Amino acid sequence: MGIYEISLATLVGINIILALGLNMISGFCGQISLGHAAFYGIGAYTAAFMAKAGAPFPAAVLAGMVLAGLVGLAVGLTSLRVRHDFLAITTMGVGFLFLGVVRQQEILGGELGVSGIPSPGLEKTGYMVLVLILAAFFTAFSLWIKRSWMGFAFEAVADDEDTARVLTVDVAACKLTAFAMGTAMAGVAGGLYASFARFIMPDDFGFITSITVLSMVAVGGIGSVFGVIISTVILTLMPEFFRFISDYKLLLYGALLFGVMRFAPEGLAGFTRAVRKAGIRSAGKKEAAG
Amino acid sequence: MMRKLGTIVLLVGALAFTLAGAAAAAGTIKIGFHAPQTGFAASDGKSATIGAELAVEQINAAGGINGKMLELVVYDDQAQPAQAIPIANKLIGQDKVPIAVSGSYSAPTRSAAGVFQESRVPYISAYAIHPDITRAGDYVFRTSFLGEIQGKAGAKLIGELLGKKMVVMITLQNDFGKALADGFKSMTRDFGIEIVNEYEYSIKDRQFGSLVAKVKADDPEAIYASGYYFTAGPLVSQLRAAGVAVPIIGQEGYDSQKFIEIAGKAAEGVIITTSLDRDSDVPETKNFIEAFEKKAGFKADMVAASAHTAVMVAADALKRAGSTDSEPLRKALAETHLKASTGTISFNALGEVVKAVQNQVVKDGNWHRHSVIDDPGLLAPPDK
Amino acid sequence: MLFFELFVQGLIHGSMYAMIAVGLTLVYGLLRILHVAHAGLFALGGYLGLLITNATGSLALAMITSALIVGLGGMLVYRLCYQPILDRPPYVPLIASIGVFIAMEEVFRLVFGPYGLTYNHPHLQSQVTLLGLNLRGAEIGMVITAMVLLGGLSYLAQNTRIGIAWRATVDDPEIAESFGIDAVKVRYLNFFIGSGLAAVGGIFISLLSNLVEPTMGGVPAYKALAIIVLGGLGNVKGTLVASLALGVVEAFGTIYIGSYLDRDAIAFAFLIAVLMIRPQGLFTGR
Amino acid sequence: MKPLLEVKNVTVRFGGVLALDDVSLEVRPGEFLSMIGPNGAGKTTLMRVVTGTVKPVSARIRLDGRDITMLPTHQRARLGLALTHQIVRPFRSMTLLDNVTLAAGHHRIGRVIRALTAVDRSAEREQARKYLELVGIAEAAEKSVLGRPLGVVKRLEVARALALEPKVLLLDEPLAGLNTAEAARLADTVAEINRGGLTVVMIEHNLGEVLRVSRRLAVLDNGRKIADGDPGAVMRDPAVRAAYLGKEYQDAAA
Repeated sequence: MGIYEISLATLVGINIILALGLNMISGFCGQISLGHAAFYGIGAYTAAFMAKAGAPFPAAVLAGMVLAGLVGLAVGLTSLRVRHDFLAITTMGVGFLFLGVVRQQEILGGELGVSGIPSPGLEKTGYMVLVLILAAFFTAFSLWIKRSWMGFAFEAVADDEDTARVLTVDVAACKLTAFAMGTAMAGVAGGLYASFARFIMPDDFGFITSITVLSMVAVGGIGSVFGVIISTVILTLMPEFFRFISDYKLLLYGALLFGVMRFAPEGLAGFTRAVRKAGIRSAGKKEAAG
Repeated sequence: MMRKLGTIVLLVGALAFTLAGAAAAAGTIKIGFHAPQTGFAASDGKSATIGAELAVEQINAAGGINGKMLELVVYDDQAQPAQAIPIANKLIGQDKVPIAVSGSYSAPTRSAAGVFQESRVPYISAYAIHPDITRAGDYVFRTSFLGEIQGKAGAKLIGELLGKKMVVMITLQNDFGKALADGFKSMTRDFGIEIVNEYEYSIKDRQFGSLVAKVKADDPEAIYASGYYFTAGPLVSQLRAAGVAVPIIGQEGYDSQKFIEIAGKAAEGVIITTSLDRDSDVPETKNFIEAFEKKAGFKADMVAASAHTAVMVAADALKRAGSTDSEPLRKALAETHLKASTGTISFNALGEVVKAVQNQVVKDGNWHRHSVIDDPGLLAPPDK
Repeated sequence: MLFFELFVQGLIHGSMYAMIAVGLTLVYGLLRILHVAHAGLFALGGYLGLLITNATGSLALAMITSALIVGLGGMLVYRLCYQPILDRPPYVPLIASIGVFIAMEEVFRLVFGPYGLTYNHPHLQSQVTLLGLNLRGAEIGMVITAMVLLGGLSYLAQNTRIGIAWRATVDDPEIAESFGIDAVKVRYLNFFIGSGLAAVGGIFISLLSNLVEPTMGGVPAYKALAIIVLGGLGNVKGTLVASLALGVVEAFGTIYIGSYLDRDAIAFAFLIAVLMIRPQGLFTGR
Repeated sequence: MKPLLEVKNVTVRFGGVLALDDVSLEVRPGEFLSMIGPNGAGKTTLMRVVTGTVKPVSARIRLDGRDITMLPTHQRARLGLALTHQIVRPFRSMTLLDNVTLAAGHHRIGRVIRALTAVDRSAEREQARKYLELVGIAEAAEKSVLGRPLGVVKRLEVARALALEPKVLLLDEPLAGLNTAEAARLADTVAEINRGGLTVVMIEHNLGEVLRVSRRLAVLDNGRKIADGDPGAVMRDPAVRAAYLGKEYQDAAA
């Protein structure tokens, strides 16, 4: 594996953690967020400053996770007040607010960002392995949550909040838990990114990043852990696949987003489900014929 | 299903083709290059790429580097750090370039700089202004001014050359604008400038109604406004339309024929601090301006000239080092003394360039020389 | 005086927002879709307006033609992009719409180049002095056009058969249909009018900055969403008020608190504050 | 006997309209109370005040001696109030079985940490299957809710409510939309459950079934309770007959 592949694999791992975090909020619990990048940013900035202040790498990432989760919890409170499209726009506003604040705070590096973030103390390969292990851990965590009773309650909230309430589900607690866990994961991803890039700037965590993450979740199939992972891998590597048609790659990206939503609105997960079903049906037919 | 398979075959084929192409060019020396060719910064990326390509063509036409032809390996980074990092790794790990040039903005350049430093591959930033880029290490160089230096030059231009003291600052909210503003403010006392007010605007703004109204009420003697041609064009024309007639001073971000096109008559008299002198007698600069217009079909700008210069500097180092090995190349770069399209390039201990600032003014719809600031004390970049 | 001038500038900026946001809120009212690609149509309007003006020298012709073409374009976007996925959860058309928007921006860049285009008629940048303020012709033109078009629209909605059919469909599509109103026709009309308005808005904006760029839809793409939420999704009157209010808030905000928060952050801080007090936006109902 | 559910002085206003005007109601353990009244009388609104989804101007609600007036909906549900909706609201993304399993797991989703750490659903699934059997739709257990006929979904709502193991079962028009045979069967099932000791409050328009299965009858009209008591006595009440029933009663009697 060359350093190019290593850097890509590291980036893929970070994006998987980021996307699975949003999948927790939007996929499992049905709360569409257009401001996920803000929590990615909070994690990155926290970890960066902690590391620069001399904190060991794990402590820095952990601090990023905790702070992102706490702010996420606070933002989750807005989801108790506004719903659906209103929530989507409110979270988008949170993203812009985060950016606006960071931009203007010289103490946070302002427009110039934060550079000179210390190395995590691992070789490139070692760091990639660490990131991938963490990505695997959060994959397992996501699968666990989905199977747990909390995940079951999330599903109910995503489907119909009012009915969920009548069935004893504490909707507020569910939403807050989902926001806290999902944003904490974004915080971890941010911390890992800060140590990977070793330089961060406000624009790394802007609206476009939020949209990119939401696209990863939606293209994969909202709520499907493996679908989201596959689409994250594809969308992260896509610019690399299409280097040879550099001029058209963003056009292709837009067309892909549109195409998947138009022709496979349940994303890759829904698509494979449909294919499998069709396969079973045709197999059944063959049996019947034979 | 068949159709899907077809797509995959096509993709693999294309990939193989690209790899084969790379192998065939083994007898050449590669220079890595990344610039934003898609996305919001695509216009600067395009100018930079054409400028860099022009440099390679000129060198190859003159016989290449010690007999070997140059090859520019170009990647699109969309001005995003998350893309610049894999690109840097790809240039190093897969394309095995001995040296690379950034034709991109600060964020991707600063992120990539760390990667090049770590792998000990010399890296030249063509026009990114972030102060920390060269601080990535001794393998990173910059052939353009730091934002701060240009800000200081702007203060000298206003306070000393123009003799204006009451200044309103209009600052672009990004690293470029902030660095300029910092440099400008650090020199106000030296040149007796009083800052009446400072306003900030976003790179996305094109309508400046309220800001213009306030500046008009402030009634300054001069305006120091940072921006790029696409923000400065509307800003200047709106200031003039509102009846603000005082001198407007800009920087290299304005430096494009497009600025004059957008602002029209309002552009007349605007002065900027930049590095490309349109009325230069230096053959390197004159030659570049002509050759660029011939190749691109539009007039040269600062970005194009900077990318051209950076590639020329890289080629010069390759020639003097006589090798593509990392250490000799770095040493050759550090000892650069080259006349290029944006001036005479030499580096200080940090890898920052030391050269004169060209002040250009808009006259009759074109950029022309206004004055030159060549004050080594004022323009000295930090050396650590 | 300065206060008054800032206020006027805010209203000018707000009327620009209004021309973009009204089309968006019309779409939302009818289909519950956050139509991001609307900003792409806005930019398309800017491009067509500039190309036609530069080719023929007539701004009026450019406005009418580009409003018609972009109106048809809006209908096409509805037919190809939204109609097949209307029954899906709201994020599906949202992402599809973002995809279309990105693709449109890229097509503009590939076709017209990344540098942007400018008008070749300097007389379009004329100036007027009114109430002691220096204003540009295009600014006054934009405010008047916005008032005429939006006023005309609300007159049509109140007083014509098709307008009443449209309002009925917005209120309750099923009941409207049972009264023999063709909901599909109403939707097409909706997209036609909304997109046409955006095109006119796009032309005025590009006149004001004398610049049409591939990314000119970038700001309206998200800012207009904030406005229609602020106005109470789907509420046309609310959207007008929200547009003007946001224009004024930004005009003062960028001057007096611009060094603490940027323009976007000011706008969204205002939005979040309003939503926490009134979760349905400034105006409720449709 | 002490009342199990005590509803006192409920007044609700929607905008300017008085939807409920000082209505009080007591339900004793084991009762089967039916509530009738014309559309718009305020029956559903009263139910919603009880479950906490409608905010009253004034009200006092006690469940099993405990004041629940200020509690949010989910906590009332945990204390033993189960409601089926007049317009069915199943979780459309789930199977029938999952709909009921979630309700059967009500004791598991109360605490965040416990809900996060527990994954085993087998016991709840078993229970859920029993409730589906009880209402007679077990054969469709693994199917998605989408595309099930209304009769099945109506019974699903009842099964889901039962799975909450409530103290009081509130049914909002459970028989509406069912054919005669289905309605009679579901009414029988509810009556049987009631005989097993569960307190039932049912809003229903199907007067024939109401009179057949319920043991107490309350009548709401125009936001006010106009009668309450033994079904026979209520139906003979001249006020009820005059104000509301008249024709309909005769139809039902015929």
